[in-house]
Amino acid sequence: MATTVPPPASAEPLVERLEQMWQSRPGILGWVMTTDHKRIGLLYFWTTLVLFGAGGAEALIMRTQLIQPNNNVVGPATYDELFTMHGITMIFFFIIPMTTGAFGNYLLPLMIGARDMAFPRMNALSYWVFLGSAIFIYTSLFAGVAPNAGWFDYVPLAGPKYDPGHAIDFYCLGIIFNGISSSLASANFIVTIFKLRAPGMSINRMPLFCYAQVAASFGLLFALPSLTVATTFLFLDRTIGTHFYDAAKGGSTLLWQHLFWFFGHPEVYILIVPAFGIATEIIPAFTQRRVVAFPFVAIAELLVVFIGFGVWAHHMFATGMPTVTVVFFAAATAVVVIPSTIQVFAWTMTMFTGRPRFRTPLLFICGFIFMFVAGGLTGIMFLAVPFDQQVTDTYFVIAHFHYIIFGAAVFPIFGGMYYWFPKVTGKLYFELPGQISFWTIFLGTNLLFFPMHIVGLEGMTRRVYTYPGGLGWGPENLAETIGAYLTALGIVVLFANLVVSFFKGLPAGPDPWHGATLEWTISSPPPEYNYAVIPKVSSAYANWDYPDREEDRRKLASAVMVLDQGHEQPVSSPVDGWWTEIIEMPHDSPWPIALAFSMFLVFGALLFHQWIVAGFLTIAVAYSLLGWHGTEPQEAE
Amino acid sequence: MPALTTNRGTRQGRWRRLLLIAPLVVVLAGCGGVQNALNPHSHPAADIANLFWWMMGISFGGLALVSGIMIAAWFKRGRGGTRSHPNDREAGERLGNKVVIALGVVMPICVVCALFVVGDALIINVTQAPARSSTSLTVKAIGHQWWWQFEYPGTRADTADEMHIPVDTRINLIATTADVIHSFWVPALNRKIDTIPSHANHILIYANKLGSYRGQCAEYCGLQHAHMAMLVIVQTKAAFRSWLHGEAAKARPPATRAEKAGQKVFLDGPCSSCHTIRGTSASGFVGPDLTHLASRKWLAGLTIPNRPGYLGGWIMDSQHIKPGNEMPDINLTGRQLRNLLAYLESLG
Amino acid sequence: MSDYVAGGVPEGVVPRTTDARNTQEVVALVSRRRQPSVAVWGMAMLIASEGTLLSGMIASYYYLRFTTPTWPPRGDPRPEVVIPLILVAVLATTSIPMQLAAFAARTGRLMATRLLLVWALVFQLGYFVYEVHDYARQVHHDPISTDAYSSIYFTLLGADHGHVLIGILLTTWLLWKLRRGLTMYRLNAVQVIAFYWHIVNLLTLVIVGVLLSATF
Amino acid sequence: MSVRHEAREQGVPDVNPARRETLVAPQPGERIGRLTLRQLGILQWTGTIIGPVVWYSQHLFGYGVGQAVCSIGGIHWGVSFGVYQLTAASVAGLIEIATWVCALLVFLHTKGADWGDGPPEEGRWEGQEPYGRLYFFAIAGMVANVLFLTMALLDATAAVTDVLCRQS
Repeated sequence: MATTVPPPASAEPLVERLEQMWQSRPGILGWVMTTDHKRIGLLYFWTTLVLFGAGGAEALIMRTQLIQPNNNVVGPATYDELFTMHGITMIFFFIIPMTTGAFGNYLLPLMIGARDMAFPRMNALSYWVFLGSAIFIYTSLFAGVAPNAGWFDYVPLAGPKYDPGHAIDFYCLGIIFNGISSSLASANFIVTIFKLRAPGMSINRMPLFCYAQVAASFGLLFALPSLTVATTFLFLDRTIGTHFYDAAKGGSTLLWQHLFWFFGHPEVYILIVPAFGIATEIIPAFTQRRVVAFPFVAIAELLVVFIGFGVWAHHMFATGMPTVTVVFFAAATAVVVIPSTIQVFAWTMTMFTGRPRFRTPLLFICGFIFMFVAGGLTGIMFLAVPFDQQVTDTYFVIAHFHYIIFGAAVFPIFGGMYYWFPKVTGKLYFELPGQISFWTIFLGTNLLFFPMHIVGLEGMTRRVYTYPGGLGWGPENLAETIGAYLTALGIVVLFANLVVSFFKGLPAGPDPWHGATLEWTISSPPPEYNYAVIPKVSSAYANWDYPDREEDRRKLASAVMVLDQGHEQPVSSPVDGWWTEIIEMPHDSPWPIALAFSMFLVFGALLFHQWIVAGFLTIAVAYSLLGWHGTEPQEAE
Repeated sequence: MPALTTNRGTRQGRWRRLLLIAPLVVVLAGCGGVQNALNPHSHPAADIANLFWWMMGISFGGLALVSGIMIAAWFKRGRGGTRSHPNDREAGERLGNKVVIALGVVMPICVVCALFVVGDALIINVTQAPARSSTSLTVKAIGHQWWWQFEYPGTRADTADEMHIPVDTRINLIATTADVIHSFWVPALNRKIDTIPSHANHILIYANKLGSYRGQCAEYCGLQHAHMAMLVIVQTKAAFRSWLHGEAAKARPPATRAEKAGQKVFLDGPCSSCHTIRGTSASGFVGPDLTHLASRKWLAGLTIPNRPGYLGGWIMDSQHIKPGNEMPDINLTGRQLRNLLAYLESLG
Repeated sequence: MSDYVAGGVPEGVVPRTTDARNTQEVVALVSRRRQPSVAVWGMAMLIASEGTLLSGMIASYYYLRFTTPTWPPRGDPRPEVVIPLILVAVLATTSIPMQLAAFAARTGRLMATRLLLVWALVFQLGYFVYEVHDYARQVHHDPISTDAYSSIYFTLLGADHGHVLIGILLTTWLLWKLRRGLTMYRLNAVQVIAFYWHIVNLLTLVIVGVLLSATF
Repeated sequence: MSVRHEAREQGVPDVNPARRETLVAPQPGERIGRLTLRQLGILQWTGTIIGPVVWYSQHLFGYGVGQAVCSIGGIHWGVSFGVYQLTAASVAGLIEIATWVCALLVFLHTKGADWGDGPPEEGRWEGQEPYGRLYFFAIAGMVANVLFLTMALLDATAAVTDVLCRQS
C-alpha cells in the first residue's frame, strides 16, 4: 500500500521540506558522518558479508584438510588458528552484527514507525567500533599471530605459560573492543523499542521481529559484561602477572569456564532469536494471515533468552563438578526447550491454516524450521548428563550447533535477504535462481553436517587437525567436505542472483508481498525520513489495516502529524504507546568515527603493553567525547 | 534400570538400530570401530548407548511430525486456508492455539521431564564418580602435552599411553594433568572426564570383555591434540597381575655389548635429562618412563607403532612426525643410533 | 492528537524541547513531562551493563574464595575496616547534594544547582584522592601479583575507583557546561549524572562490603 | 501481479473484523466481572514480573549453595544442602503457583478480548489498562509460570535423588 509515493499534490512542499532536512551529505562524507539508521544498516551489511566470506573460506580450508585421513594441506599451527578465527568470525563478526546490526538497524525503526534510532550518533559509533574491532582482530591473522586457543579459549592453554606472544592478547582486546560495540547497539535497540514506537503501537501490538530484537538486546546487554570480565582477567594474567586462572597461586581454571559460558550460552540464543524474528515476519507475509498464538510466540522469544541465562554450566558437565550442581543446570536445560517448541508449532500451524505461497523466502524459512528442529532435538539430548558427557567435545556437538547456527540463524538471514531485497533496493529478485540457491544450500548443509553426528558417535573428537585411518571416519568426512563445497556453491548462486537482480530486476513497487508490517507502507527504497506522516497503528500487522493507511494519506494531504519543524520524532510511553513527547534528533556528525578511531589507537597501544602511550591516547578519546557533546540540539540549526 | 541393563539393552539397541534409521545403520555397519560410543563394552557405556537409541527414535518422531505439518501446508499452497481478512482473529486461530498448547507446551514438558528422570536421576548413578570402597583397583591417569601417563598407586608401575586393566573389575580412575586441561575418554568403556590443573577427578572404568579399546584426549590441548590417544588393554585378572608385577620391576640391565653402548649413549646423551629408566641414573620426568619401553605396542600417543625403524626415526626426527612435541631432534651417528635402539628394544 | 498541525501539540504531550530558549521555557516544558526522558533510559542501560560487569567481578571474588581453603590466604594482610567504612559513608552522602541539584535544576534555580554540584564535587575529589593514595600504599605492601586473592582484591577496588573517577569527570564537565545558563539538554544531564552517582555510591558500598567480608 | 490483487480476487474483505473490539475499549474504572481495570492491571504485572525474578533468584541461590558446600572453602560449614534446596524450590514453586493464578484471573476476566486490542485511538483515557494488553500478558504469564514451576519441581527431584557432593 503506497502512502507517500506519489504524495498528493498539496503535500509536495511538505515532502520536499522533509527531504532536504533529513538527507545526508552527498558523497563519501555522507557515509562517514551519517546517522541514518538505513545507511548504518547497509554499512553493517556489507562489512559483515566480507567477514562472512573470510569465515567461510576458513571453514573450507579446514574441510579440505579433513577430506581424508592423515591429510596434510595445512599444519597443526595453521589449523588451530583457522578454527579459532572461524568461530570468532562467525559468532562475533557475522551473525550478531548481521541480525542486530544490519537487519535490526535497517528494519526496526521502519517497523515501529520511527524516523531513526533513539541515539543516532551512538548507532554510528557502534558501527565504527565494530569495524575497528574487526580490523583489529584480522590484523592478527595477517601478522601471523592469530588467536589459536579456540573461540572459547580455555585457560591455562590460553594463559601466559602455554601461549606466549600476542595471539591471545589480540583475542582479549579484540573481544572487549567488539563487546563495546555490541553493548552500545543493544542499549540503543532497547531504548528505541520502548520509547520510539509510533503512538498507538502498544507493546502487545509490536511486531514479533521487534520482540526478537529486544530479547536479543537484553541478552547482549547482560551477557557481554561477563565476557568482558573474563577477558580482562585473562589479559591481566598475561600482562601484569595476576593469578586469576593460575591454580598454583590460588586461582581457578574453572572460573574462566564459568565466566565465559555465562556469556557463551545466552550468546547462542542471542544468535538465533533475531532469526526467529525474521521468520515470524516472513511467514505471515507469505501465508497472508497473522501468526497463530501471537502472545505465546512473543513471550517465548523473551523466555528463551531469559532462561538461557540459567543453563551455562551445561557446557561444563565433563569438568567433574558435583552432581547436585550439574543436575541443577540440566533442569534448566530441559525447560529452555519449551519456548522453542512453542514457536516451531506456531510457525508451522500458521502455514497450515494460512494460504502459503512457497516463494524463496518462505522456502528458506521451511528449511530453517527443519534444521532448527533437527538441531534442537539433539540439543534436548544433552540434558541427559551422561549422554552429554559421552559426546561433548566430539563431532556430535559440532553437528548439533551447526544445525542450530547455520540452520537456525543463517537460513533466516538468507530468507530475510530475499524478503527485504525489494524494500532495500526497489527491485524484484529472480525467483527461479532463488529457489535453486535454496535447494543447493539445503542439500549442501545437510550433507555437510548430518554425517558429523555419526562420526562424533564413532568417537571423532573436535579440533583435531587430522585423524588416523582405520577408525572408519573417512567416508563421513569425505561426504562432509563435498557438502561444504556444495553449500559454498549455493551461497555463490544466492549472491549472484541478488547482484544481477539489483541491476536487471523489475521495479518492485512499495509492497510486492502484501507484507504485514509498516515498512511496506512506504516507497522502496524508503525515503531518508522514513515516514512523512507518523503512521497510525491499530494492530500488530498495520499494513493490513487499509482504513488506517487511507487515513495516513489524508493526513499528509492536510499536513497533520507530519512533524516537519526539524529532525522531529514522537516519543511514546514504554508499554501502552501513549504519545508523550516530541524530541529533536541529532544531525550527521564526525565525532562517532573520531571516537571509534581514537579507541582503536588506545587498544593498539594496550596490545603492545604501552600503558603510558595508551594513557595519552585516552586524551584523544576524551576530546572526541567533548566534541560530541559540544553542540546541543537547540544550537544545531 | 531393568530396561537399560547391559545385555538386554544392547539387544534392544540392535533391533532398534535396524528399525529406526536404516540410513544411519548403513554407514555405521561398516565400522564396529575400536573407538565407538555405540559399541559399548561396559554397563555405563551400554546404558548411555541405549539411552541414545531411545532418544534418537523419539527425535525422529518429532522431526517427522513437524515436517508433516509443513508438507500438509505445501499441499494447500496458494489456495484453501482462510478466505477471511489476514488480520481476522477467528480464521483457524482456535486450531492453531490448541495445537501450540498441546504439542508446543504440554507434550514437550512431559518428554523432557521423563528424560530428566531417566538420564539425570537413574543413569547418572552409574556414570558418575564411583563411591569410595566400591572399587577394587585405582589407576592414576596424568595428561601431558601430548601423551598419557598411567600410574598404579601402591606399586612403582609407571607406563605411558597403554593402560592395562583386569576384566570385570571396578576401577577408580583418578584423572589429573601435568599442564593444561585434557579430557580422558574411552568411549567403549564410559563417558569422558576432564583433567583440571591441581584438581583430581574420579571416574569408574569397567570392562566386561577382553580386548583393547582406543581412547583419545577430547579437550583441545594444543598443537598435537590430534595425536594424544591411548589404549586400554583389558586382560584376565591373572595376566594383569603378572603384567603389573613386571611393570613395577626395575629395568633389565643391558646384556650385549651393543646394549651396553646404547645405555651409555642414553645416560650420557640428552635422553636421560627427560626420561626415566628405573634402575639406572636416568630420572627425567618430562617424557614418558622408558623402563619397559619394549613392552608397548605404540609410541608418542599412538602416533607410530613401536618398531625399531619407527623408533629410530622418532629419535632422530620427532618434530617431523609430530610437529611441536616436547622432544628435540637428537643428532646421533649411525652406530650410536643402532646401539641405542638395541638397548631400548631390550627394555622388555 | 489527530488535530496536531506542526506547531501546536495536544494536551499531555511535551513539545519540541529545543524550542526552549531560556530557563523559564525549560522549566515550563519539563513540568509537563510525566515520563522519564530518553536520556534517563540511556543512562539506565549504561548502569545495567556496568552493574552486571561489577556483579561478575564480585561473583568471581566469591568463587575464588570458595576454592581456597583459607581466606585471605596466608601472607595476605586482612583489609582494614574502619577508615574505608568512614570514607564510603562520606562518599555516600554526596548523593544528597547531587539529588538536590537535580531538583534545583528542575525548578530552574541555576546558582543553587551550581553550588550543590560544587559541594558534591569537593567530597568526591577528597574521597578519590585519599583512595588512590591508599591504593598505591596497599599495592606497595602486597603486590597485585602475589596470588589470586590480591589479584581480585585490587582489581575489584580499582574498578570501583575507576567508576568514581568517571563520575568526577562527569560532574566537572557538567559544571563547565552550566557556566552558560540552563537548557533542556543540560537539565537532562544534571538528572542522569545524579542518577549515575547514586548507583556509583551504591556499588561502592557493596564492593567495600564484599572486600571487608574477608576479615570475618 | 501483486499479492493484494490475488487476495482481492479471492474475495478477501478490505476491512478487518478484528478492529471491532479496539473501538469499544472499557471506560475508566469500569468493572469487569468482580474486579476493576486497575486491579486487573496490578494482577497482570504480578503474574508477569514476579515469576521470572523468583525463578532466577532460586536458580542462582541453588547454584551458589552447591558450589559453597562442595568446595574446599565451604565444606567445613556443614550446610545441609538438601534442606536448603528443598526449601528454596518449594518456596519458589508456591510463589509461581500464586503468580500463575494471578495471570489466570486476568485471563478469565478479559475473555473475549483479542491480544491485538491496544489503547483506544487518540490520547484519551491515558493511564488506563488497555484490554488487549491485559489479555496478552495474562497468556504470557500463564505460559512463563508453568515453565518456572516445572524447573522448581525438577530441582526438588534432583535435590532428593542426588548424593551430596558426589562428583558427576
